Amino acid sequence: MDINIKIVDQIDCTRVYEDLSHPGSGGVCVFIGSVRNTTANETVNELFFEAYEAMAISEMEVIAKEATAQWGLNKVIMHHAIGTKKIEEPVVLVGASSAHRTACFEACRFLIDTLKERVPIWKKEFFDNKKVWVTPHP
Amino acid sequence: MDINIKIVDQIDCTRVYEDLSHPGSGGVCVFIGSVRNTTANETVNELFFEAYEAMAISEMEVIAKEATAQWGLNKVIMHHAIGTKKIEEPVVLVGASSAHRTACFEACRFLIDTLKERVPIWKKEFFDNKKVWVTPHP
Amino acid sequence: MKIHFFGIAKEIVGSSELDYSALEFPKTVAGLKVQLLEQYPKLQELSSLAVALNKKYATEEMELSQNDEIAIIPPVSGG
Amino acid sequence: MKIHFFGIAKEIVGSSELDYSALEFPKTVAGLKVQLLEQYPKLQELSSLAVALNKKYATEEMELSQNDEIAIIPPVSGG
Repeated sequence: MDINIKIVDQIDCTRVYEDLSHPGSGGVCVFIGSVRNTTANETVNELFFEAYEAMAISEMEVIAKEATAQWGLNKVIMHHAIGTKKIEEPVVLVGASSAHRTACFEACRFLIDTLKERVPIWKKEFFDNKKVWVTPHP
Repeated sequence: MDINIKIVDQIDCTRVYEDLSHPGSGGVCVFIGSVRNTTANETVNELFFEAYEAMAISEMEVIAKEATAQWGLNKVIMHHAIGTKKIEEPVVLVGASSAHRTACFEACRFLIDTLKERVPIWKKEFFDNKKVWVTPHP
Repeated sequence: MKIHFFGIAKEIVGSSELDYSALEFPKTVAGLKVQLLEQYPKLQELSSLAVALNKKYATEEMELSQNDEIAIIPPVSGG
Repeated sequence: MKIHFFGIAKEIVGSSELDYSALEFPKTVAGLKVQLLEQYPKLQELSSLAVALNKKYATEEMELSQNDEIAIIPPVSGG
């Protein structure tokens, strides 16, 4: 089991294959979440991310271990950025490395979905004339 | 529509985010296929890939356009390597960039599945005492 | 005894940290939530409000003690 | 008239290219396949054998002409 978890100021996407490649893996699946220029048809200028860092890391570890056990992964990576992020900047990078491709695709989707549900990180959206903490309503 | 298709001697995974990021995209999904050290419990030493290059590129274009239309993608990338590839080397890189994550995950899976079905590229496996062209049997 | 606040909860409370004396401090996670929701009614507008005890999500019946690291977790929105 | 072979088909035929005179050349994709399977029975062992006409998969009834780029596509195994 090889788990690589970080809260960073800037996501580095250039090392992702180095971080996930493994002699026993035939496939690596990676998801990168980035700042989109609109949300609900309004123009977004930038985002700000805040984390409860120690807990975010321990929650990501739980998620990574769960994924490793369920899909028999060789490697997992989960990086999340904090601070101000401009349009097109990466804010989250998750990835899984496995013998066959179905496992890494399913695991990668689980990593990002579960991160979004459980990991204590908050996003504030900056528009032209307002800024709001994103709080999903039921 | 922004489609990036190549047959290369070596896959470069370091530029994947540069190649796929887009101001209108909130998510990028990437799959990298690599050389695994075993196949059906036998030790593999290396692989050799051969392509009918002009047709492979035109087939990949068809697949990329199909995915773009079906999932409303902002960018698509499909790179395949040819020649001799050692264990842990990347051999194929496909990725999709879209507003929301479900689209890029589904599109990325479609890209690799359809590439494996249709694109005229062939793999030879080198074992200790034999080498065989991989020919999926029904 | 300190409680940490994040995101919109920090904004509602007006601080990233509140200090409680040992006396007024509630005994359980449920008690803490009742107390906070009374004191800061705007917290009631959130779709959820979780409490973390020592960096883990806590259940309502868990008991709080002096040395716990306590944090208020409004709806998360990472990724 | 030339036909290109790849992968295991190239190995079975023993060459990456075969040259046909205009006379003996079959008129359709189906005809070409029949001719090749007779000449190289080992090709029958493959799970599929496709023909590409001018860099696109061809259907059985398509007609072949002098200037076509023709290729034999054994089961692909990229990725």
